[in-house]
Amino acid sequence: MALAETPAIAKVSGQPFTRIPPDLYIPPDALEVFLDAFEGPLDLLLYLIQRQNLNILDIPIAAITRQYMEYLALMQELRLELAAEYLVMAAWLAEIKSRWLLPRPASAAAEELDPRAELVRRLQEYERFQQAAQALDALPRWERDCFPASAEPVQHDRVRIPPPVNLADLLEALREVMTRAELFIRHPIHRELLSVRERMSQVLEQLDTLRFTAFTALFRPEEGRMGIVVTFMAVLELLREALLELVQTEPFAPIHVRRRG
Amino acid sequence: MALPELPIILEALLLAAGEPLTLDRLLDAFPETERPEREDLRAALVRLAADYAGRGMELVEVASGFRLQVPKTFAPWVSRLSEERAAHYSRALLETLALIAYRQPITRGEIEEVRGVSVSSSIMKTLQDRDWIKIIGHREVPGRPALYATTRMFLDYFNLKNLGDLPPLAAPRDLAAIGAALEGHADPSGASSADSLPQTEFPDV
Amino acid sequence: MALPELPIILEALLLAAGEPLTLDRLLDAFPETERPEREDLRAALVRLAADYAGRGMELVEVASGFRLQVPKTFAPWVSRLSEERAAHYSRALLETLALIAYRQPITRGEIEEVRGVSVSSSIMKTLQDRDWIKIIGHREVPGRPALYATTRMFLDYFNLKNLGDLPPLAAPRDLAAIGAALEGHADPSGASSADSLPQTEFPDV
Repeated sequence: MALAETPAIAKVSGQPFTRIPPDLYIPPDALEVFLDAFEGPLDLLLYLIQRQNLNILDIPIAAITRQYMEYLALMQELRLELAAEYLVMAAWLAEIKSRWLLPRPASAAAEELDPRAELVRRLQEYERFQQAAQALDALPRWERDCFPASAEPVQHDRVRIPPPVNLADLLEALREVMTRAELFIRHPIHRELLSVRERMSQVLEQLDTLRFTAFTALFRPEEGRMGIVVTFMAVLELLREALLELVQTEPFAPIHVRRRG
Repeated sequence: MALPELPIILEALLLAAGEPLTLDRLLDAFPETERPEREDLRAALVRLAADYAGRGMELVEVASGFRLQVPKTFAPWVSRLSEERAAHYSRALLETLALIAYRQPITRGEIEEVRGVSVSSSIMKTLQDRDWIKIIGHREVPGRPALYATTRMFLDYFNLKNLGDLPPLAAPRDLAAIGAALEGHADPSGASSADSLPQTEFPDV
Repeated sequence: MALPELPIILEALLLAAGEPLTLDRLLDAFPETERPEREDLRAALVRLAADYAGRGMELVEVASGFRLQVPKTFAPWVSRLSEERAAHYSRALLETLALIAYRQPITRGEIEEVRGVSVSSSIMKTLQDRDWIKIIGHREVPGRPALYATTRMFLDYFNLKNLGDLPPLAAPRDLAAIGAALEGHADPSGASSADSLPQTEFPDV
């Protein structure tokens, strides 16, 4: 019990403490008490019950309530910060006490639960975990009770295990690099045999300012794809420079071209 | 030179590691061609543990594996060796930790309900900083409070292999039993059965 | 309980310390009233050292005191324990390896041409250290660049009988599909359909 362990100094806030509430079953030496060391109203209640070797199931509710109130008064007197939970408990105890003292009609007695039952349940539940906390604290704890046993290895070489690789990863890597490589594919530009400028001249020579010439007549299939492209670019360039004009009489009709005057 | 025996190799490995080693990590220390069977490894560990009876070390299995440690017996000498005092934890912290350990997953509100007081944030922070507890989810109720659970570090730290190794929690009495018991004791001064108190189930602490 | 014997206490102290302890520090671990004589301490240390013959630890005196260490005998196992497993190879390394596998023999310059960036020397070194690639000759062009190829170890690692077992590569776009198909193959060497070397199927880039 935490309170019983505390050495006997009957001083609170530097003042010797002399007045002990008459009903408190607390040895004077326990008064140094750190009243504020209670872990809450349940803890305080359990303390009061255990100090008197009472059975939780048999709480003399009137006596316990009185003691609890006196404790609260003491705490207030010492200006200890009182958590709201303590006051809630006080109200609850008062309620239980009043219900306990009221005569119960014989008929209702059978069904009605003992007004203390919920309090007992909570006290028991809390007590279980108080004990569990003590048991936990008693476990051999690392660094407090037992310690790492180690010995330095003489040799310090650290070997690195290379990471594993699977074939799927390898393929994935290849896929990525190839996809990327496609973006970098070089399009070799060969020196053109026929320059656009040269073709522009040739086209202009072919055309006349008065007569329209069929657009298709400008192209010579025997020059191949490259020749056709060059001719087309030459025509575009001539159009841009406003040296010729294209005429189409209706959609899909043949296109004709003539030199601008 | 003859190869050292398996338990001796394990001793060397555990001493050199300075941290818990799983069976798998122990097995990995052997080249594939010389890797012992798992059962042989276990048997060797058992032999080794027996060797340490009455010695300055013990072989224990905790959540993260097997480790060598200096047993509690030697704490008086060892603690004098280092200036640092092991941290002392408050009752509030231990109670909170106990609730999380035994009742996980649990919300802060549920801890507060049992303890009857609010749980300070600094306690939760200390427990998390120590890696003893972690948030493993949220309860799907308004506010979605965090659900706390203990970690493997917690088990390691308290020398436990798993949560089943925790000291047994006193059995709860259901309300009906409490009611019945109360009915039976109309007279408060009557013979109360002190032996029914839950704390008797605990080892003396 | 009887007090542990002096050598056993010393054992515990040395194990827990994790660093060399001088005679004075060892003495300090005992309460003044129980402090052993220096000669007794020395004698106990000698006894302890003898106990460790053939064990996984040895007691040595170094400049800064006495310490327990794991003898060199156990280096093969201990060093495997402390192996650091590098997490992953970089994409750059895998791409380089893939190009060497599928395009061998290949020069570093050719790899760089496909990858669009220079290949770091450390990657080539890692691959050579792992015995996955080797230099098999030089291209007879200015600078005589080395020609790289994969090794027998490479095939073994990936469970391939020969390079023909490498998944065939039709076009880059199909690699994803091949990869997906590979995931399904438990035995990569079983389902090799390509009897020609895969690099012939590469599109020219």
